[in-house]
Amino acid sequence: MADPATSWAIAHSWLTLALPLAAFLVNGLALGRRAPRAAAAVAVLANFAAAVVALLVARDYFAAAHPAPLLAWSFPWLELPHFAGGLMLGIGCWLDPIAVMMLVLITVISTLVHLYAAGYLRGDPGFGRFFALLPFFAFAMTGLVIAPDLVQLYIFWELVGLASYLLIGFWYTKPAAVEASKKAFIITRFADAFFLIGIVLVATALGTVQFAAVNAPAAGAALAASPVVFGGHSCSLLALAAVLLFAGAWGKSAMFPLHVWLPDAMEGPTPVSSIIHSATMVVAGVYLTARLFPLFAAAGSALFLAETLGAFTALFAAVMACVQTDIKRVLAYSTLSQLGFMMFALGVADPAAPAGYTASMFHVFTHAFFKSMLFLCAGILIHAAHTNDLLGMGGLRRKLPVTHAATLIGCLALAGIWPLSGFFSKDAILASAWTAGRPWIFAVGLATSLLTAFYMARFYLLAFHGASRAAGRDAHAHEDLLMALPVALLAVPSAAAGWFAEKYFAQHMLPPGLHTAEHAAHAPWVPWLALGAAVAGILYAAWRYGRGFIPSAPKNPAVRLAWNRFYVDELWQVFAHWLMFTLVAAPAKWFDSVVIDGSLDASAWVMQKLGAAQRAWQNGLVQRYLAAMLVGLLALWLLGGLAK
Amino acid sequence: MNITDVLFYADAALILGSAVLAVSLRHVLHAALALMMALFSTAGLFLLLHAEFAALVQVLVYIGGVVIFIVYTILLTAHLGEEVPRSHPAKQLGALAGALLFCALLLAVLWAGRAWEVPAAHAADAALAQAGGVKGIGRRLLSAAPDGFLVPFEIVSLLLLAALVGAISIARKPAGDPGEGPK
Amino acid sequence: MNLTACLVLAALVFACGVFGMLRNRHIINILISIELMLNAVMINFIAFAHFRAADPTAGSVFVIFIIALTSAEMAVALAVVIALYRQRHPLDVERMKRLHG
Amino acid sequence: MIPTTLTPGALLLSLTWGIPTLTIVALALLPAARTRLIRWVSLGSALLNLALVAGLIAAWPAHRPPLGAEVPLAFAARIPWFDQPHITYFVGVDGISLLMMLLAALIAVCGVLVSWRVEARAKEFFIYMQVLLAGVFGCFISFDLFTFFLFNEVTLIPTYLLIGIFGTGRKEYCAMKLNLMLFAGSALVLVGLLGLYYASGLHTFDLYALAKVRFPADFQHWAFPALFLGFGVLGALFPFHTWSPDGHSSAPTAISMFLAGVHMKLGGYGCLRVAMFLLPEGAREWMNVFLVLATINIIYGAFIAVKQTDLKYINAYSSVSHCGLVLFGYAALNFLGVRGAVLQMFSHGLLTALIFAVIGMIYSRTHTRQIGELGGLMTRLPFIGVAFTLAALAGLGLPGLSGFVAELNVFLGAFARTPVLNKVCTVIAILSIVVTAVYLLRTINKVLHGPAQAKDEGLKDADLAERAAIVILLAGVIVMGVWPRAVTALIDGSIEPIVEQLAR
Repeated sequence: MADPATSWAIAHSWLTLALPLAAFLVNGLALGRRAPRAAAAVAVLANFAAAVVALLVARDYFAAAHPAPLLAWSFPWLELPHFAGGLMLGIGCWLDPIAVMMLVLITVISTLVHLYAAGYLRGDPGFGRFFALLPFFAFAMTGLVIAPDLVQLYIFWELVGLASYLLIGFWYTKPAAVEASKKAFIITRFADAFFLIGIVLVATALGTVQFAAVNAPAAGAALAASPVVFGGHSCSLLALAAVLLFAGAWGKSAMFPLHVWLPDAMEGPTPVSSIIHSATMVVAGVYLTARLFPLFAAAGSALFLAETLGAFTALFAAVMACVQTDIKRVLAYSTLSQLGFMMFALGVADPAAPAGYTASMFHVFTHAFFKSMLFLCAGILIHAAHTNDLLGMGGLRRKLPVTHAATLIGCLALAGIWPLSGFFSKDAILASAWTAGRPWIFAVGLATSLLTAFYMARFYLLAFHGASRAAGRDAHAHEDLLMALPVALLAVPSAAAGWFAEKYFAQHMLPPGLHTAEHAAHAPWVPWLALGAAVAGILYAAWRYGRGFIPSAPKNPAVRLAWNRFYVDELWQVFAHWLMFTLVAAPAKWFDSVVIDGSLDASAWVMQKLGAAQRAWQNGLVQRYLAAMLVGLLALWLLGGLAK
Repeated sequence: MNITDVLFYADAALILGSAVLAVSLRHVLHAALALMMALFSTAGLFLLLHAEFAALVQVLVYIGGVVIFIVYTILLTAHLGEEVPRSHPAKQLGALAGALLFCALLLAVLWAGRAWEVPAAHAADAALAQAGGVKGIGRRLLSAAPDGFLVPFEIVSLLLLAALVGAISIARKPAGDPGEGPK
Repeated sequence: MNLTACLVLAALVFACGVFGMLRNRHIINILISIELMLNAVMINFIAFAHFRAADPTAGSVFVIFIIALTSAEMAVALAVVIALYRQRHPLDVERMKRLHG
Repeated sequence: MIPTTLTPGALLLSLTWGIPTLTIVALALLPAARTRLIRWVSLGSALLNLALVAGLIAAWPAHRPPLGAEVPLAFAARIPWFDQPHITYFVGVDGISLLMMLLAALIAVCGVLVSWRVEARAKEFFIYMQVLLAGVFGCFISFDLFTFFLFNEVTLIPTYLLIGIFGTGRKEYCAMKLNLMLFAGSALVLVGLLGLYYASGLHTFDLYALAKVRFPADFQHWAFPALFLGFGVLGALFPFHTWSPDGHSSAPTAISMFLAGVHMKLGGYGCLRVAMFLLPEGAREWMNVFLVLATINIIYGAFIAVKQTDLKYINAYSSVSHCGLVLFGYAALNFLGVRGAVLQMFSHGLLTALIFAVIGMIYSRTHTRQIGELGGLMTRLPFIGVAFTLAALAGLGLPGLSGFVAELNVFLGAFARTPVLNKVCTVIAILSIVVTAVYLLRTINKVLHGPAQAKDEGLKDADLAERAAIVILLAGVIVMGVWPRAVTALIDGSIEPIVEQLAR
């Protein structure tokens, strides 16, 4: 037990950043192409070392009775003289409970996923490249969670976006993957532009971007005191800034209607989906909301958005997850739905009674384990059945025993069955919604729980039970050690993280500025109700997809609507394409080539014609020149005469 | 009207007449001969005005050199102008009108400046004769004094040299020239 | 014989030159007209020198210069004529338009 | 007191344009058939110049004048040239010009490297290139407005020849268009310069002598737009930008790199050095107009790039958009805005040179620049593909690469200004990064990604010279992105006097 101030690990926490970066550089520049297997080894070892450092950091940090935020290290990156009295931007490491928690999550899951990928991508021509890019993601994500200020957060925010782009498009010869990567990047970029505006706004108004200062009550008051008047309407700068900052989270955590990129992102390799698009990166939006929680709470506007969007997305995505047949898409919609849970939990929290906040962080924690594990299992299933389609699997529980067990744990955890981890975190979220006095949000959450249990059970039953529908493709199904080991290791926290960490989260994962939590009386019936809903969902799924299930195309129009993802993608496509290409770009190009260039060419044309007209005088006929000279002389004479 | 006047008017008539011929004869050789005539009579005029050296140069250089050169050129280019068609009548009329107007302009200027026709202090004819003489001119031409013409003289000699070289290089037959005459 | 008579004579000869330049198409005719115009100028010089100048020598000097320059000009001009002829150009100024702008 | 003789420092500065000039003489004496030797001489000269500029930068901290010096230049010398009109050969450098010279020297080296395969009329090609270089370096060291203008004009002549002779597509039209528009801009500048010469009452072109003059408001009222627009044409200010897409697209690769990367920056440099520095009142008066124009530049260039299908046109319109950011930064009239603009000049210079280089490499291999005809090149040309991707990412302002640093400064500077117009324009400018992402990713995806095409079988990836060029430019982009203080330390001290002057 070490004191955080003197801890070796905390002083050297830059290693969590430097090691993956070094792996990225070494693999990207040297090993990736020439020695892919060495590259994989380097990447795994670097991540493992980073995970060890992160765990040591966590040990030392949580050793204190009330872990206080601390700046572990920082070095200057860019100073901004004459801006709000001179501002220094740096790259630093700001440790507070949620940052340390995320640090551990990222490094541990990243190590396991790296290990898994070494098996999953064996023989892929891009094997070496993958082990350059994935450490790059780990590096960027680490930088994001330890950011002490908004600008560093934004820097790494964009870098994880880049990593996501590059990894979704990992198989860049596959058009669908390329499209998906572009879509993901542009949609998040769209949200990030507003995020950047928000950062600029806050930096200009407050003269600082440090979270500690931005979250201070004085900052909120200063922002609230300056109204923005625009065209007769006025709103507080605080509300505006909060919404703009929240926009970043909106895109990154794929809240409705910006959620469309996440299911498509499943085009990337499964390990990527596992770490980036379920466990860590998509949680960055939730993390940002939690980071700025005091500011958002003071503003109200952003938390209201978080609450409504979160609840809606949770339900909306759960509905879609119920009818998807692509194994990874089911999980993707499930991720969306769970992100909605985390988001609305933050939305219902308030600084005095931060139950929602702690519940949300708790869910981030548990969800990361079981969801990344589920994705890894999905990867094994895909390898085994050579298809992504759940309807083409079935009966795999004998062939893939470890996977089967892990998936069962994961599904039950996600469904919220006691005593698995999901039960505790989901229960905490539902309870917080109820105690915060949001019955409708609570009802939505409950309904989502029911649906969650249903689709996870469906997932499990379709994949592992019944007769094999793989038509012999799964003849060689087996579990690779490199792939089974991480799954097995992840199954432990998926099962146990709940009861193990519940108390600690509720008491210590508090919003900045709060040291002790006074928990309102926990409604004792909430866990029972949640459990009941989950069991009901599972039972319905068992009845529907149990023995004797025969897949058939959905006929029910409501199901078809959900199956077609409520046509949001198509709407986006039409709207964005129409707006950008038809409404703006095409007229702009027309204007440029016709009006601007046209007027230039027209002026050139006029000059040419003038020149041609003058050419008659420059025709090389000397006698005309002479005559012209004479005429000029005579004219001068006449003029002189007239002047007299 | 003394004998000088008579001689002057006769000479003037000769100059004018041959000038008109020189510009109106279509045949180039004839025109050149008329020009020669005009220059000759001008040399006579110079004699009347006591510029004997100028007259001499006129005859020797101008007529003996330049006009003969013109004639040579005419003969060299062989076709003696037949192939050049007559100008359009309108152009001829225009040229006449232009020339007349220009003449009117010159005369009007003369008229406007008639004030110079005040009797000047005439230098003695002897002095004039000496001034037009070779000796005076030679002194002036080669004098480095402020009113001397040494520098212009040297420049002119340079110019002549340059013209000589230029004329030779321009008129020189290019290597491999297939032949002569217009197409 | 007085200055005005000489000047009028020169003006008339000059006008002849102008007429010739405007009217004729043959390039040598035009050169001849130029000679006439220069001749008129020389008459002016000598006349002024005779009747007016305090420095009568200068008139002759200028005439000599003019003649010298004229010879130079003629040498070059006639060389051009010969070169044109060599290259099968017509000696008609109305057909000499190669230099038009 | 500034020496009036050619001090060693001033001699070194003069060598920056002296080396290209001497190279011209050397190349002129070489037989045209010896293209190998010609290339090596050009490369040697470019490397020598780079070493010289690097040396000057290294010497800058020791030689920089103290803060508040009347003439904040190092190695300055003011050698009389003409008495009437009063013209001096006034040379010197500060951080900004050093940065620009570094940019020019880097791109010069890369330009020679990517032109390694130029065989047809190589001698002329490299001679014109050196003329261009001499003009650009002369510009960046001149602090007498006359010689500044003179060197600026020197750059236009080889530009015309290089595009007209060595270009592709509608090269004559484009060369003529580029030159006519730039000459028109120069004419405006000349009017402004003569106005400064006489209105100052000093009858001098000396920049720092003029800076002490408070020009009357009505003079500033017309002279500022003349100068700013005049230089703005070269900086591709809307609506006088159309020469740049046409000109840069039809130029040969190295020249596109140099024109878009360095030459265009002369416009932005002139706007700052001359127009804003000498006429601060005019700047304040007119800035709203130019702010709006620059905003249009940014968003408009980006949207048009979305619709283009020729790689070079995409990058050229992207340049219009990014150069708009330079003028946009100026319009903030404060330290961060100006610094962001200078950073953006450097960053964009490297980036656009890099992208043009990559496009040139793709074109020389596939013989097309239409994105519809390209695809899957990442498989065939991985090195070029990665370079292209990185350049595009830097172009869309990804943190860690140079573009972001410049954009952050510009946005913060512009937003810090109080008027609502500034804030609205900044918001629009920030939103343009989405459009930038759209066209850059669209390009990357169409050209590099997707299944490899059979017709591209057997294409060779970048050779050594091309790799060297790419690595040099990329190194600049990455260093500036990761360690921006290396660049800001150079320029900050030199921006201070300009901003002080702006507030006067």
